[in-house]
Amino acid sequence: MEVQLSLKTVSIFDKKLITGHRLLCQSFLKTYFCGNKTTQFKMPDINELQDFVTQVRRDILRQVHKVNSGHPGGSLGCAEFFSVLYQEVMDHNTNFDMDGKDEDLFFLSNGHISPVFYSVLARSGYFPVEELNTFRLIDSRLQGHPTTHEGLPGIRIASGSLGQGMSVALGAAQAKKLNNDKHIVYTLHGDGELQEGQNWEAIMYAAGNKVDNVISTVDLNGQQIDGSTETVLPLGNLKEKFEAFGWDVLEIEDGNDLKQVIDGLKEAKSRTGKGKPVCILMNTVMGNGVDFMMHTHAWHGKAPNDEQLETGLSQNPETLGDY
Amino acid sequence: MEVQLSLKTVSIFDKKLITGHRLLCQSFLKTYFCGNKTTQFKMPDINELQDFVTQVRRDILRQVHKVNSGHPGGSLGCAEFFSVLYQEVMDHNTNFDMDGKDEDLFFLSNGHISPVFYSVLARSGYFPVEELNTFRLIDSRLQGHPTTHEGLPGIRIASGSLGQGMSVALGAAQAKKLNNDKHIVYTLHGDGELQEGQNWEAIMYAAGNKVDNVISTVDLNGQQIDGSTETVLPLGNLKEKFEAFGWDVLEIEDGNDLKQVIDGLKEAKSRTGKGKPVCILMNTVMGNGVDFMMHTHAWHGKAPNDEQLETGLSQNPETLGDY
Amino acid sequence: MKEYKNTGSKDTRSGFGAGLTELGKTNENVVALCADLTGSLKMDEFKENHPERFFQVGIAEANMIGMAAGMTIGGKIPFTGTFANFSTGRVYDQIRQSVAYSGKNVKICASHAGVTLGEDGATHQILEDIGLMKMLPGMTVINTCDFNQTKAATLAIAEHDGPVYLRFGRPKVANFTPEDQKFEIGKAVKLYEGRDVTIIATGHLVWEAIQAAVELNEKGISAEVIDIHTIKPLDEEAIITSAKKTGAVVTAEEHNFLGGLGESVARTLAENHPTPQEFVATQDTFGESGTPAQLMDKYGLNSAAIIKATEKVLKRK
Amino acid sequence: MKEYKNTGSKDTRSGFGAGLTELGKTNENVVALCADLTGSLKMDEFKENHPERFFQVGIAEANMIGMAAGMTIGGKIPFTGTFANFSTGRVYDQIRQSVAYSGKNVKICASHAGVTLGEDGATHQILEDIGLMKMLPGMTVINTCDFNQTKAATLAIAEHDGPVYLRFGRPKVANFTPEDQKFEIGKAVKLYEGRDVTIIATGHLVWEAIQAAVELNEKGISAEVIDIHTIKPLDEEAIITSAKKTGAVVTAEEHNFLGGLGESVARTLAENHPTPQEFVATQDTFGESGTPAQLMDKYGLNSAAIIKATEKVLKRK
Ligand SMILES: Cc1ncc(C[n+]2csc(CCOP(=O)(O)OP(=O)(O)O)c2C)c(N)n1
Ligand SMILES: Cc1ncc(C[n+]2csc(CCOP(=O)(O)OP(=O)(O)O)c2C)c(N)n1
Ligand SMILES: [Mg+2]
Ligand SMILES: [Mg+2]
Repeated sequence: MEVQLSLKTVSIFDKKLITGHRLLCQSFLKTYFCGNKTTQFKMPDINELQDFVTQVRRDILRQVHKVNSGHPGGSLGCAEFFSVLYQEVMDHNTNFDMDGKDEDLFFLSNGHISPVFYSVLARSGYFPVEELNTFRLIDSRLQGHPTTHEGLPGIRIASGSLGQGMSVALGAAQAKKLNNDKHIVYTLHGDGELQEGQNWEAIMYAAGNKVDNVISTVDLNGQQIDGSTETVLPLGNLKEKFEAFGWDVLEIEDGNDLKQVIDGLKEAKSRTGKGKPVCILMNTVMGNGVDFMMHTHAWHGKAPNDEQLETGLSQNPETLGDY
Repeated sequence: MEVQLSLKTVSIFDKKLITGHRLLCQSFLKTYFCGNKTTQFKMPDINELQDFVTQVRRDILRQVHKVNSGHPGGSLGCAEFFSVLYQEVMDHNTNFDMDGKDEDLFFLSNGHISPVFYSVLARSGYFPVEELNTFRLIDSRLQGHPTTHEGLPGIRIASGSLGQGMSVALGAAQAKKLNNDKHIVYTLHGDGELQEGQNWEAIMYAAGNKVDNVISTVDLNGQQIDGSTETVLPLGNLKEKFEAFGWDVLEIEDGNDLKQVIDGLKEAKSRTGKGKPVCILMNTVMGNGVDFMMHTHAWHGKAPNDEQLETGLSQNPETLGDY
Repeated sequence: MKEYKNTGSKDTRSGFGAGLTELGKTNENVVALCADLTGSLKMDEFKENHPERFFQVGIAEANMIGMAAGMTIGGKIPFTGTFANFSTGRVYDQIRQSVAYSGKNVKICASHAGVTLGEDGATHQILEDIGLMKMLPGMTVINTCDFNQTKAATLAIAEHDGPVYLRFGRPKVANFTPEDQKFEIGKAVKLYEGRDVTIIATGHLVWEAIQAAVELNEKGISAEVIDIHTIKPLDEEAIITSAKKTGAVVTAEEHNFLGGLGESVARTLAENHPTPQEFVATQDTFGESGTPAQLMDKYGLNSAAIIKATEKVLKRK
Repeated sequence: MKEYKNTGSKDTRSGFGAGLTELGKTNENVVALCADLTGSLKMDEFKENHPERFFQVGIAEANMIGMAAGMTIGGKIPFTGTFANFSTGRVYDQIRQSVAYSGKNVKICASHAGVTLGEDGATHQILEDIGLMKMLPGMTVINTCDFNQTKAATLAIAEHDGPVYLRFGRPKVANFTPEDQKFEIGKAVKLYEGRDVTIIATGHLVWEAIQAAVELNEKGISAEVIDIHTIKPLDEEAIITSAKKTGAVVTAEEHNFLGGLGESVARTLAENHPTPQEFVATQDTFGESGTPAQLMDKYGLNSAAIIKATEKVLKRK
């Protein structure tokens, strides 16, 4: 069994992590050797990953509940994606360096789903999980939307104002090519976010300039603030759109199924370097994993009250240890 | 023979026009009755129209030459389009009223081709053709890019900063629907201009909201400032793009062939009101009608010198009388 | 000293919503456009009452501004609604060309201005929008201070022919201006007569200025307080007259001290009657996450800051 | 009186082009991005010398700014080039979030600023870009006056770590600053010592200020002339010191008098040493088509206007 590669980014030598990752570390110490950097992935342990995802969901709910503010819906729907990306797919370095040379990069364009980003970054070893307690508080590094401004490790660009992330990623991808760095640049975008025209500028640029070291994933949850994307402004057939714009498109039918996400990202990776930027259309359920939050835009940007939190947490029992 | 409808927008009762339109008026007085407003078009006299186009080309060259500034290339390529639109297709009123109720409207998004717009507006009766002499001069109503700011009849929005015209047209089209006004809103866009993301916001909106009283034409001349669109930023397959975005797309194979332009616009008109916005992809030759200006981006925004002007004019002999 | 009573805290954006609802009933030319923030902008009621006059444009602010400009052609009076950052910085060139330079009768209505937007943080907290909009020729720029004034302003701008930027906010704040007020664009409102210092405040800072004036009064300092809801056209006469009388000015705004109301006042006085002035405003920093109250406090946007600035400027007289 | 000699008229944008060409050779981290205006921006030479470091993004300025921000990740120093309007107003929110707030080392280089853009007219003649950029925390704002200074500034900003807005223009103007100058960001350059009035000019107005000072000298008026190439960070000390000495200030810029250099100076003085000030600038109007010279004349942006303003401010001392 290839064990080296799972949960690879958590360094047990990082003292700050020990407390927060007690359970996590215990669990993988049993099975794994923790390397700091690796390049391939094989046979991840789905149960381990599922535990990770469940804990991430708890983190999302607790962050948002504590400050009665933030965006649980989109965050929950993308818990699997972030977990797979940081735990299984990306070749990245938790010893954070802004330039990110010789590692894969990730840019979150739909910055409002910061709770899932913060949880996964913390639990991957970028900063102490306890810091999730400071989400959206004054003087915190965990701003409402991710930012470089407060020096939080793992963040390479501010986002929040929608539609800008793909352009940034393309710049980073072009810099990688200049640097002869073969690593990949990943991005995530909301589906509603694709209504912003800047995305289409970037989409056109990427194809026209063969930026084939980029994998952009669209969180197709069918929801945005004022309702479903269908009622607000229908996106139509996104596959056709991206293909008409010259991208290589693949779909993940269920972006809340870990195996599908892993396979989808693997497949996407195998399609890089072939002259076309790669797009993943990933169907997710907004609010996934918390029954009353699912399939509705109502929880896009609303925090649960105490009771709702309890319900949500009970549906997602503690696995790796709460912060 | 249906005579009523050709050159229909020139009112011979408008005194200001008499001088400038001497030849024009003479020519159509022979054959036509000049109505001020009409709604259908039938059997336009192609030779008359061709004379109109030739004169428009002269006007373009002379405007740009006089001030040694302006954009002849795109203007020349669109001479047929503008002539057909204002002379044959649009139901419009030269007695200019900003609101434009109960008439067709036209918005020029790629405002830099103002010379063709001004020439056709003037020769259609919106303002005295002599005023073409003031193109780009200080204190003129004929600004470098079309503007409402100086009160020039025929202009309903400023353009020049690219990419904004379709949005404006959609607003006007929605207003028409609110006003139960069945008229059509026409637009023109450069192909390079489509690199601006705002277009794609508008394109998505129009389909999603079934704005089917809009006909947007793209001037597919394959050129922009720094070179061909192919070398600057390839637009790929625009038909596929517009169709993927939910538009009804038709093509004019040769946008410098009057008959094709007439047929194309007629066909487009027949497709309005069917739940989809209509797009015309119109292939043109930049600099058309002036041999040394054709098929190159070099004349996008450069004026001919005296000698070049002579050559250009000699290739386009006076038909309706210079201003 | 006149007492200004808080008749019950309300958010200014609800004043906009109430005004828009009323306009929907009284002016059939009024149409509304929103970029996926209908609830936040309090436009739901208008939308429900007049679905045919409500245009949901999705997350595409540039298209929204262009469409609004186009709708004026055909006689509509479009009110666009989104957060202040996406109402201005995101679409500056669109406003510039299609609205301001084209002279279109568009009302750009912007909520969640300034740091009181709160927890979403700096990407959403624009502190430059007054400056952005005031530089556009022909643009009217209004920043209202409470629910009643925002409602009155919303009604008033529908009557005004020309582009308007109306700026308001997210949190509940004191509602203290008269319910039946007539809103005069470009006319400063004098809240207190005073001798020693002129406090010129706009938006959420007006209530803070009132509190400051009351406290200053107790300390024996007589402050003239001006509610300058219209930043453009600026009521220069009111400013000059008051500065001549008091000889010291404090401006207060929820905005960067660069480019906003403070600099407009400084420019007016430099041209007419140079006067010592202190600037209660953010000091060229981005905002951050936090509660509105915490942020007003941290960034020096409250009555305490106004009092400190007053004491400082008085020493400079 | 020191004589400033025009060593041959050149456009400031060519100074940028020359600087960029040099940077291409000396600093391999420098990359350049352009939005379909390579020739106008004088970036052709860089492009020819370093095709792999030149990025043609097409007519998509928002994408260009985002890409530039992204390229800094990976250690590049991106210089973006397009007209001033499309460099600022078109992409304000993109600069705000992806560059300024994110603290990225992007150099936004903008040609054709102001009315001297000429015949293209108002949609292209931004008169608000200094104001737009100065309001962004962390942004350095530079407006150079001639070819040599622009070239020197281009070299200097590559060494400065942080976002920069560099503004220059289209027409040929006098080239009079030293070829071998060291460009110090944030440091005002005193061109003339004077007693009666301080003329603070930027960009194309610096040469006009020199002409004005010479003429004023003949009339017996001693003008101190400051070339304030950096509007942010502003050399407040130089301004205050000079204003204290002369007691009268004229600011001169090819920009709206609202929001630009003039207001920054007024604010500085209001905070430190209130002084009568006159504003040579456009008076809150859009520009129009015309030759650069005609427009400078019509909009009061020349030495005659500076002299008039000086005479006016002297009466107010
Ligand atoms: C430019 C911009 N416009 C508007 C907003 C406000 N906003 C934040 S999230 C959101 C909806 C995003 O929808 P989607 O991308 O589908 O994300 P989801 O709701 O699915 O998480 C909007 C409109 C914003 N942040 N930025
Ligand atoms: C927003 C914006 N960016 C850049 C420009 C400068 N510009 C004017 S025309 C033009 C090229 C337009 O190409 P296209 O639309 O194909 O028109 P054509 O050259 O064919 O006439 C550019 C880049 C502009 N006017 N507006
Ligand atoms: Mg969504
Ligand atoms: Mg073209």
